[in-house]
Amino acid sequence: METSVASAVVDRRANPSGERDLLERADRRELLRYMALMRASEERAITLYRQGKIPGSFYDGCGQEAISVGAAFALAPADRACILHRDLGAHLVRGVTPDRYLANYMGRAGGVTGGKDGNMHFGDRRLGCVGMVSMLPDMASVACGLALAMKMRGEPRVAMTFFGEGSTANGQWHEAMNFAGIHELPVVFVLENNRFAYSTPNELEFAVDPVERARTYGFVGVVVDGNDVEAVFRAATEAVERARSGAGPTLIECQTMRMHGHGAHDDMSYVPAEMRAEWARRDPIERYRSTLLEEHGFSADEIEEILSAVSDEVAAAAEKALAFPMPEPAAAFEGVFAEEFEPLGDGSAPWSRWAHANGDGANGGGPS
Amino acid sequence: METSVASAVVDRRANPSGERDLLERADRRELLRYMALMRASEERAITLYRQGKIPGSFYDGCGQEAISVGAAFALAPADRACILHRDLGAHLVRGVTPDRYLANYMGRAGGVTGGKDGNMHFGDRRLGCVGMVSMLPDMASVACGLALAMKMRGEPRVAMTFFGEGSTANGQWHEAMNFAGIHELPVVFVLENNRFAYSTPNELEFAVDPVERARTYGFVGVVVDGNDVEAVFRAATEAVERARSGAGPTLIECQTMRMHGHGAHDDMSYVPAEMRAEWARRDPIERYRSTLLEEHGFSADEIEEILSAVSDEVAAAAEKALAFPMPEPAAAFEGVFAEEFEPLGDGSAPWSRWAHANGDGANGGGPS
Amino acid sequence: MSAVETRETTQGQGAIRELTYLEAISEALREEMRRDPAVFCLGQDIGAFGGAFKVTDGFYEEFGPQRVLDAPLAESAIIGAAVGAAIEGMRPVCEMQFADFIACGFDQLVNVAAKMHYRQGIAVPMVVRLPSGGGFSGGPFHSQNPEAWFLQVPGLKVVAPATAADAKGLLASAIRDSNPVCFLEHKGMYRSVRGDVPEGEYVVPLGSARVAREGAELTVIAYGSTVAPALQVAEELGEDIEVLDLRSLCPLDTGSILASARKTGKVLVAHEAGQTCGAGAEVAALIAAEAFEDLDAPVRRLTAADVPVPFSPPLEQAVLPQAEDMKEACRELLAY
Amino acid sequence: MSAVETRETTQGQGAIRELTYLEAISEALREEMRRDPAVFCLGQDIGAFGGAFKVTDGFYEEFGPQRVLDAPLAESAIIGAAVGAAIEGMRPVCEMQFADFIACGFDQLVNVAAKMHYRQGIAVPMVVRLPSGGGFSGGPFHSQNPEAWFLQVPGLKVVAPATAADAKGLLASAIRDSNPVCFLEHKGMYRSVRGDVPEGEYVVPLGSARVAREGAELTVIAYGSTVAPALQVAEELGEDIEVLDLRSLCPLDTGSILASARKTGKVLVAHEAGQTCGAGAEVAALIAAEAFEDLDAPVRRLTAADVPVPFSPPLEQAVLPQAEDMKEACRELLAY
Ligand SMILES: Cc1ncc(C[n+]2csc(CCOP(=O)(O)OP(=O)(O)O)c2C)c(N)n1
Ligand SMILES: Cc1ncc(C[n+]2csc(CCOP(=O)(O)OP(=O)(O)O)c2C)c(N)n1
Ligand SMILES: [Mg+2]
Ligand SMILES: [Mg+2]
Repeated sequence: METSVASAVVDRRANPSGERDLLERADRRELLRYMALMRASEERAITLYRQGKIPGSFYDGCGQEAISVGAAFALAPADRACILHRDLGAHLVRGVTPDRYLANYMGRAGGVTGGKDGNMHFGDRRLGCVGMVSMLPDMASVACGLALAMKMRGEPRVAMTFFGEGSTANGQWHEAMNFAGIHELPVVFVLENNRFAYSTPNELEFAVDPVERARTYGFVGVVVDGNDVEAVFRAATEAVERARSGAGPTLIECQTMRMHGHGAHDDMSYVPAEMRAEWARRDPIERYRSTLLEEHGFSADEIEEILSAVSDEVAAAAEKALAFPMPEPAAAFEGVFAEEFEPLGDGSAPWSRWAHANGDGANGGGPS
Repeated sequence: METSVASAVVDRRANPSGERDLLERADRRELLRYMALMRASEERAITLYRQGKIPGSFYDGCGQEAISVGAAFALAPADRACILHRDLGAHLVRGVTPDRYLANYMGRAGGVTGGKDGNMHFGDRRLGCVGMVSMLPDMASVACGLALAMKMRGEPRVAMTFFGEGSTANGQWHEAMNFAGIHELPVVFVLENNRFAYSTPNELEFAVDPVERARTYGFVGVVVDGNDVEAVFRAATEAVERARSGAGPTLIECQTMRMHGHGAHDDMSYVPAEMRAEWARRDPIERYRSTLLEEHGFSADEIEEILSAVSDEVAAAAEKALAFPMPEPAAAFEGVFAEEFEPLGDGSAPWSRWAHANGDGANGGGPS
Repeated sequence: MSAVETRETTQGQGAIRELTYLEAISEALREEMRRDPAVFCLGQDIGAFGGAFKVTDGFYEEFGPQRVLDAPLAESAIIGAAVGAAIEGMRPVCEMQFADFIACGFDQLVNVAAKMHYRQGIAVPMVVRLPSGGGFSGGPFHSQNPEAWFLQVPGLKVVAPATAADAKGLLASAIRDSNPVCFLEHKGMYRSVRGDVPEGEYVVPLGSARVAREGAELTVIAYGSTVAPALQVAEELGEDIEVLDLRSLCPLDTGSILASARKTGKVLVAHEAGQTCGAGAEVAALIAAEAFEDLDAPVRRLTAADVPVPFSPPLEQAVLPQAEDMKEACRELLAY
Repeated sequence: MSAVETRETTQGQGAIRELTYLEAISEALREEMRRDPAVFCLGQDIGAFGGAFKVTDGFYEEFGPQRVLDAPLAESAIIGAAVGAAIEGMRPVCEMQFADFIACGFDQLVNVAAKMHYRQGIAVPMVVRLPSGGGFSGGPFHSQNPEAWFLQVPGLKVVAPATAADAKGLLASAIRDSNPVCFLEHKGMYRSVRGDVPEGEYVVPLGSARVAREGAELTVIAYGSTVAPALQVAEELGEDIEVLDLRSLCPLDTGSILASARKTGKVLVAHEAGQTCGAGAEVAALIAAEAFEDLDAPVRRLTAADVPVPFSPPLEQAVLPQAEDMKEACRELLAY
């Protein structure tokens, strides 16, 4: 093991995008676990929503787990992320625990925003994340700004952000892409084409697949199967390495499908039944489970153990979240202005590479 | 002549973009005349500016005359135009007289906006034009809206608008292009790449020439020599015919150079001398003058006569403009709100085609 | 309130039915589209889906995709295209999926649409529908009341109905107006507010406030979501309180405002939007300047706190003006 | 004014020189960039060209292209990138080529920058420089005073200096502040306003108004371009008029405002921006509510007319508040 690990490490350095394997067995375990954790956490949240314990509206990323998990898995601790509303997996990978996610949905004091904001409008600053705003895709320019700061200071760090295909119709998207291209910023744009923007199908959002535009902004655009977590991870790793090495941005289009309504209130009546059925067969978690069984020598028991550990974790998280108090009304009047500046903290980076990479600067050498 | 004209007309119908000649001798006269009229009017305006008769700032399109003249020359009376700040020629072609242009710059009651707005921020609604706003390139979406109305009503009419290459970096540009592509709107986008946005060179505006993007919005993008008035006219005619026939938008990039400062206050110190010299050799008016002499059998006298008529016209226009009174202060408080809706009028369409085309619906069959 | 509504609706021709605020908006829009082929809708998910709040439910089937246009996620293009279409003789009605998103089309609204007629004499007959307001844990981005931004912009008309009848009558007027009109429809009232609405042609002119309750001791000036609480508070206090529902913020019915202020000498201005530079600031400043001699107490304002609207219920309730706060403010003024 | 300036500048360390308003802004920016490597500028044509108004003239040579970043024609990207860079520890100073163009980056400013700390506890230390105001035939798109929009948005600080010393001191404070600050610099004052400014470190705290002239009979509350005319009018009338220069609109120095209003009992609020829901509405409403008992006359406002700022000189003069109008308003109030 030692040697193989060592050589694996070398391989990763030498040829991050090459044929040799970027992932160790433990990494694959984690990829499955994070996807399952996202699925289970969101399913638990839906139940809480149905029970009336979640105020406002509810959004999830069912069917898209491979994207946020696979992409975020490529990040180093000192990298930064602006995570969107279908991407709970990325929050989990960076270190947000399900209890704080559920608590945020319930508006509890223990939620990531302490009740100030709700549903997926959060990001844990102590984990290197800047929470999304609703206006889409405004975080794309913010990610460019994070990357600009890194570039100005000559830090080998990367900013990653996500957006849906519908958001690419917005001018904010264009301004961010164009700006990133001009300055060759170390930023990775993950485009989740889940076929719909709320009820609006691709053909009413754009005439040509937006990934085609990457080239016209001066950087690489790639398309991957968004339901294949390792494919997403490989594309993200290449993009992150490209950014870290100073070779500029990448736009990764992940082809997928939104398997739930836009929000819990949406019955998706506008989606053809065949389309749903076809994509159901491509469920990213089921697929990865088979991959692990068939190609990576995982046993059914091992996988069962992973999944049951996940459900135990989520059950405990729900208990914990429900135990959090609601915030004190007085808190509503605090925090409009900052008294002082405090830098973001670094996020978790579960990919085994970083364990091996300690101190070699691959964590970006940024604040940690 | 009659027959040749007749056949010419037939040719134009049959094959607008083909090898056969779209232009009659009189048209060529007009193309030269409008370019010269734009040049002379702007030179006169600069003098007025230097004399302190023009308040605020001053902008012109010196060196870009072939673009606004050549593009607008392709329009039918019922077509609509949103004309930008380098495009006096398009206003002249649509029927704005130089005295009203000069008066607008001087803030006189006789100016197109009656003093409400200044410099190039005007458009004569009675001539089918919607004047530009400063925010660039906002008129692109407005032109899409004009085109959308035409399409909804099934009218064979076209909207044309202009913008500089710098404006393509703005989100408004992207939203307009994307919207036009989705709905295949009858709109023609004329992109004037004059190498600079104020002092900012192309390489700081975008990483890839924006004309490349047309395809990614689902329509045609073409590049023409923006200092060749007939080349611009041919490209515009093709684009207008394409739009009129329901085949959607076109983005025409006209390669040119801004030969004066961004405004009269700008000495262009940021432009390399060789670059200026090189483009000076490509002056669109000088070039067309030689073309007419060498290829179209115009005599030197004839051209002199055209040009001296132009300077007489401008001299008279300046007199007239200077005779207009300043507006009454009371006018400042009028017109914030409209009492009733009034449709735009149609513009002049000096291209001989329209004289021949009367009643054949080629004028768009719109309100006239 | 119903008494007032009855007086209102007698202006209409058709029979009276009770509708929700949302049904009234829908009806006005549908009837205007039937009446005038130039009227069309433009917005995200308004077509086959019928809109995020179902205001255009069934429109796609009745009017087809051309007149119920599903727009891409691009507010500037929506407003800008509406401006162009309006200039060409159409009457676009844009829907912002939430009022908050007007910030994304702000430039087209304030610089292109609003200034068009003043600068060029070109009328821009368009309506921007703005589902606004909070109270249901919409959070900072789905609860905003942006009217004050518009009021600072000459050339925009701004209306904010508080009843189902006004929702119908004001939307009809807005669509027929020759100017850009910002139509604020409070999401919290969509289904909670119901009232008598006449069938068919029913128009409420822009620029006229409505005395929702007559009184002589104190005037509560409200609009949108604060009108119903004002009426309730007046009833509960059993005092001689007048409630003036502004309905239009621009044009502002300064005559009715000053008449009521002079009559009662005591005024509370109440709205859900934040306080600083809100509509209430303008109304209070107007009264303080023009009715100075007739005031028996300082003009008070009851508004949201100047913070983003938070998500969690206890926080949101602390921030948004509550009926109890209004009752307290009325008591203080009456006792002044 | 100079008397007051002298008092002001004695707070500074360095020697006193006379600078123009524009030179003072430039100096503050240059000194902050020298002091703190995290400070950088972002805007159109600010690099080699030195900016449309030459505020960053020579910066490119001193600090290089990285810290004096020529931005594309994309205000949303400018504000958005500044937000991101600020969060990563930089201190971006964005220049809008004209304040009017903030409408094009509005969403990033009001929804992303302003709400960031409240929602997530993430500080966004950035400045947006806004060359604002009219008076030189800039027309409807180069003359706007957009401060009221910002004042309706919790989370934005807003300052508008009226003197060269304050321009330097307030910009230094804005850059050192941990929040988004909208810095309104009036184009008409760039070269027309000069005054004593201390060399080196000179900081004027945000949120404190300045008594530009002491008086007991009437208070003229002004900021930005209306301060100098107010002082001039006070001199010309030879009356006991106090002039309060707000300097900061958010935080607003309500203490100084109310103290002065209570002292004189008569207040004129004057600004160049339009009247409806302007900063003057807020100040007037505040005084009417809090100083009611001490008022001897109605609080008056002198502002631009609620129309777009027209281009032609006679029209523009009719629309923008003039010193003569101010004199007249003061006379009326004194005689009240
Ligand atoms: C600027 C803006 N306009 C409108 C909305 C309302 N809205 C919320 S989600 C959504 C659809 C987004 O589609 P897409 O970008 O494909 O992301 P998805 O939800 O499919 O992951 C819309 C229109 C918004 N959030 N932002
Ligand atoms: C949204 C916006 N931001 C900034 C400006 C200020 N400005 C006026 S002209 C100009 C440069 C425009 O360059 P380009 O689009 O290439 O047109 P050109 O003047 O070169 O014809 C700029 C930045 C503006 N008009 N609009
Ligand atoms: Mg989508
Ligand atoms: Mg240019």
